[in-house]
Amino acid sequence: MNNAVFSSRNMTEQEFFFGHKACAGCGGALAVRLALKVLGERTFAALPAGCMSAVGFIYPQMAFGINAIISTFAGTASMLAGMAAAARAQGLEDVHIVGFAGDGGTADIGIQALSGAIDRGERIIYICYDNEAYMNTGTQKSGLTPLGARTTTTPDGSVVGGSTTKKKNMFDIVAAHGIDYAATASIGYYQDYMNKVLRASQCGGTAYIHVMAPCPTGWGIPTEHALTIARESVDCGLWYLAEYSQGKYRLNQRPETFTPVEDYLRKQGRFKHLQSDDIAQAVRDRDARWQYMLTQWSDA
Amino acid sequence: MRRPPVREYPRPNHIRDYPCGPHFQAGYIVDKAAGWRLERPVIDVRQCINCLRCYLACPEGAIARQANKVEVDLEFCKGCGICVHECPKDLIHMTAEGT
Amino acid sequence: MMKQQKYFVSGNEAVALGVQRSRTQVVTAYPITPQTVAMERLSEMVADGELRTEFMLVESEHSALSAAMGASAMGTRTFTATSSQGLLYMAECLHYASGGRWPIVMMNANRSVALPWSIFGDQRDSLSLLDSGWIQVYVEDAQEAFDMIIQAFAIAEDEQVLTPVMVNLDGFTLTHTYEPVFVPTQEAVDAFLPPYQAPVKMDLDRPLNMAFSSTPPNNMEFKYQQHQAMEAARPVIAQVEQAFHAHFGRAYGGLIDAYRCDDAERILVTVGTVTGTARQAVDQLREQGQKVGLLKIRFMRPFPHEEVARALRHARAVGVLDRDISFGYEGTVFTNVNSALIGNKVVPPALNFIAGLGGRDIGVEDIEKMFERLAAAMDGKAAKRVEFIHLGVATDE
Amino acid sequence: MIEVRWLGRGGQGGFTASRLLGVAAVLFENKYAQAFPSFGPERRGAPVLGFTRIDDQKITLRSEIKQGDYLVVMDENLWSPRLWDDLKPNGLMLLNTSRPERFPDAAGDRRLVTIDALQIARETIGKPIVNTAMLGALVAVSGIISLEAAVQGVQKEMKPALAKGNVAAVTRAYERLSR
Repeated sequence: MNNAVFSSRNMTEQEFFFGHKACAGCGGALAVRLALKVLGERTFAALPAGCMSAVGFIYPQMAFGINAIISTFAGTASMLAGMAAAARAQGLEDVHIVGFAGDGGTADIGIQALSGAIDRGERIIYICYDNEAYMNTGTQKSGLTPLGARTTTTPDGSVVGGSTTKKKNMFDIVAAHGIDYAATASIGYYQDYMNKVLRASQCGGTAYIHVMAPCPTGWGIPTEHALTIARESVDCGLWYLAEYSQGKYRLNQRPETFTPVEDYLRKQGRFKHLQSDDIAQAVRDRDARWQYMLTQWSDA
Repeated sequence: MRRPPVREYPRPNHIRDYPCGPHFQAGYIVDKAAGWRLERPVIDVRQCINCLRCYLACPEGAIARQANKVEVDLEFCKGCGICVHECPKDLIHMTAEGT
Repeated sequence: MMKQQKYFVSGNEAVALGVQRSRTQVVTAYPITPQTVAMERLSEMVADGELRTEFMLVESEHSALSAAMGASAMGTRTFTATSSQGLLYMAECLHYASGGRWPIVMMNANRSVALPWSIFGDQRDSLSLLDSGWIQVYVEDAQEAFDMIIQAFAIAEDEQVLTPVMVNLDGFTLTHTYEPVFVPTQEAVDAFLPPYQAPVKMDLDRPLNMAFSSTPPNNMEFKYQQHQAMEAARPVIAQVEQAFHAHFGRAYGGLIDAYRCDDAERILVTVGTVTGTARQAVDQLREQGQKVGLLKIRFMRPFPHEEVARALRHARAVGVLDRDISFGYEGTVFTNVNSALIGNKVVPPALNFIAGLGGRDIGVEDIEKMFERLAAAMDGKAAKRVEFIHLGVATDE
Repeated sequence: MIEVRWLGRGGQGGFTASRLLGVAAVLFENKYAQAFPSFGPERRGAPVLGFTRIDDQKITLRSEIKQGDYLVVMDENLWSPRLWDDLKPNGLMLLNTSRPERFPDAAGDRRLVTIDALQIARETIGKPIVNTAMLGALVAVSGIISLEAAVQGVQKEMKPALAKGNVAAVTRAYERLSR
């Protein structure tokens, strides 16, 4: 597995995602900004309907300093593939074709196009910035909303409290395609994230990065805690940093001990209503996942 | 820091003044974000070790990298306060606007 | 005149040849009956090295047009093809592509729309998407299909137009029917259709943000531009045809094709391949001394309202044959024709014949029946405004 | 205008024969032609139809061919008396059978001609694919196009290895019915 490390000291000073209208403290905006700083100016980006397109392309304010386009909601990966084909047809070399789609745009409406693009081995980088709900429309449940999370479509009611489904496992889904490179990341561990964007750009095929990118507005946290909560999700073991390439998995961090899941959940308005047995369930699910990763990923 | 300049946007008078379809110059910035802020970060640059964490962590790209220090671009800082928690030396604190 | 080679090919194959001769740079493909053969032939051309294109086998029609938009936005000549359910599945992308002003050319094999399921021909798929901002042309035979693929690129890529073009071929009656097609040499087509030089594209030297959103103060202007582009297409269509005629010796009449209309008392309006059958019916009735004529509408968008009114202004009765029905009203072609007539203060009695839905055959005898109805209407006899022709059973009407 | 209906089973090459006739007429006789299959899904073994129209002027008609001037029946198991209705008055039916005695040779003004195309196919192609033999037979009984054009059509559409036997099938069937 490629161990390339991105040097933040030598990175371009140029900002390629600037002047956007994202909420203060937006994890997704940071994911886009940093990825573009890694990829540089010979980059073509596509973003479907979602927060980052909604805040980046409001005429006449154009927040992308590189070539960028809003794709159809369902068609991020296919539009990227078309762009890659056009680049080949025109003999454009040394360019990056990158997509930034949210959790709904990736795991729900866009999964068909993503699957097709991976299947064809398109030379594209697909980055899912996961804030665990449809935030652009005001926090509705997506396929990546975790169990118990309160959203506007999974309210904390008197009978049902929060999301009744678990988070879909996009990393495993993508890896199961035999993709050239896949990684999970957290915007809280931004050096690791940037390294992964670099490796994605060097993998020579299809790359997928799933970056946890908290939304202070939707999660019910102070804006200043967007990155600390992102780190805590990794530290408590509910999220993990991993890579997949050439059939092999690697865990980038294996905490000796996890920080308490309850502390992580209690800091967020969306989990305020959880009872102790809900939290116990979250801990059991975490342990099962880690058991799986540590035993099934023999090379982890 | 190389960020796009803030430009005037002359309001079109004629249909020809619009671009042909929804395409426009990349990085064309007409609005600043300063008005979004209730608090602004203040960096004690004298003790700054130039680790660049605040620079990296800013969702706005509103912290400029200098030779041996960092500087907040208050025209685009939204005052989120993320940088406060990224500074390993606790050299950044938020202060209310207008003070 | 350029040398042209005679082929004996189906409508689908004629389209594939047109795509090849147009030096299309990116083709996106997803199979659906009865479009499939076009994509199979293109695949064979790629496999045999006869077509140099980025050929993408995508996972859905939505993706086919999404990928085509990405490719077109990067400035490449781009083609895709679909039919029926597939066209409806990509409906979102149709509006998107026209709004993005991307000159994509797409073949649509006109096919009925479920339910009931039917793979057979009618025009309810594309006519239900008249408002999607695409130029829509309907062709009559395989030669016109080949010619219009090449012309479609020239029209779509014109700087005044920059609007995608849908070339409609009736499913099976055209897509699967073999007939003679004259195919000019590559050099001859190159001379007519130079490589696409996109006036607006994602470019490393002058990067763009494309497909942006606009707030109410700035949105309607872009829609006005789309309308103007469609209006600008009218003269461009004529110019492109003129140039095509000069190069290859074939012309189709522009937006419409009036057949034996000059002194006609009764005129039938048709769209697509049924025009050919109607030509034969008109010839037969003319031999009997009946003053009948035929008006083929080639472009449904931009709609030839002036041309239609002019062609029909002396008719004493007008019939519109629709392979479509907008339930609860009438056929969409009929609505458009009536609007053109009234707008130009031409108001003959007008009847709507709904025929050929779901692949129902339309024979010469059916056309003759329509002219009989028009004779009665011309004589002031009461007639059904909207009539289903050739229903297989009795009804209570 | 001459209209031909080809009746066979999916996989027997009935539509190919209808197309070969069109190719020959258009490319080697300077006529106009139209060839189309029975529309719909193709299923191996199911009865299928192919159609050819040939004329000296451009053909615009696109309706079904309900009755043909010729009806080519490629498989005797598909024969039934109802098939006479698929022929125009004075039309001619061409039937592939090795047992001509089992079939009537006319119904009113409509006639039946038989040929053992299966035997010819086995001798020439080495496979029980009768479409080109039936094409040769049709050319012989109808004179719609010349034998030379039919042969050229087969040579144009088939790879050389395949064309050889099929040209022989066309020619042998033609000769058998021209005698």
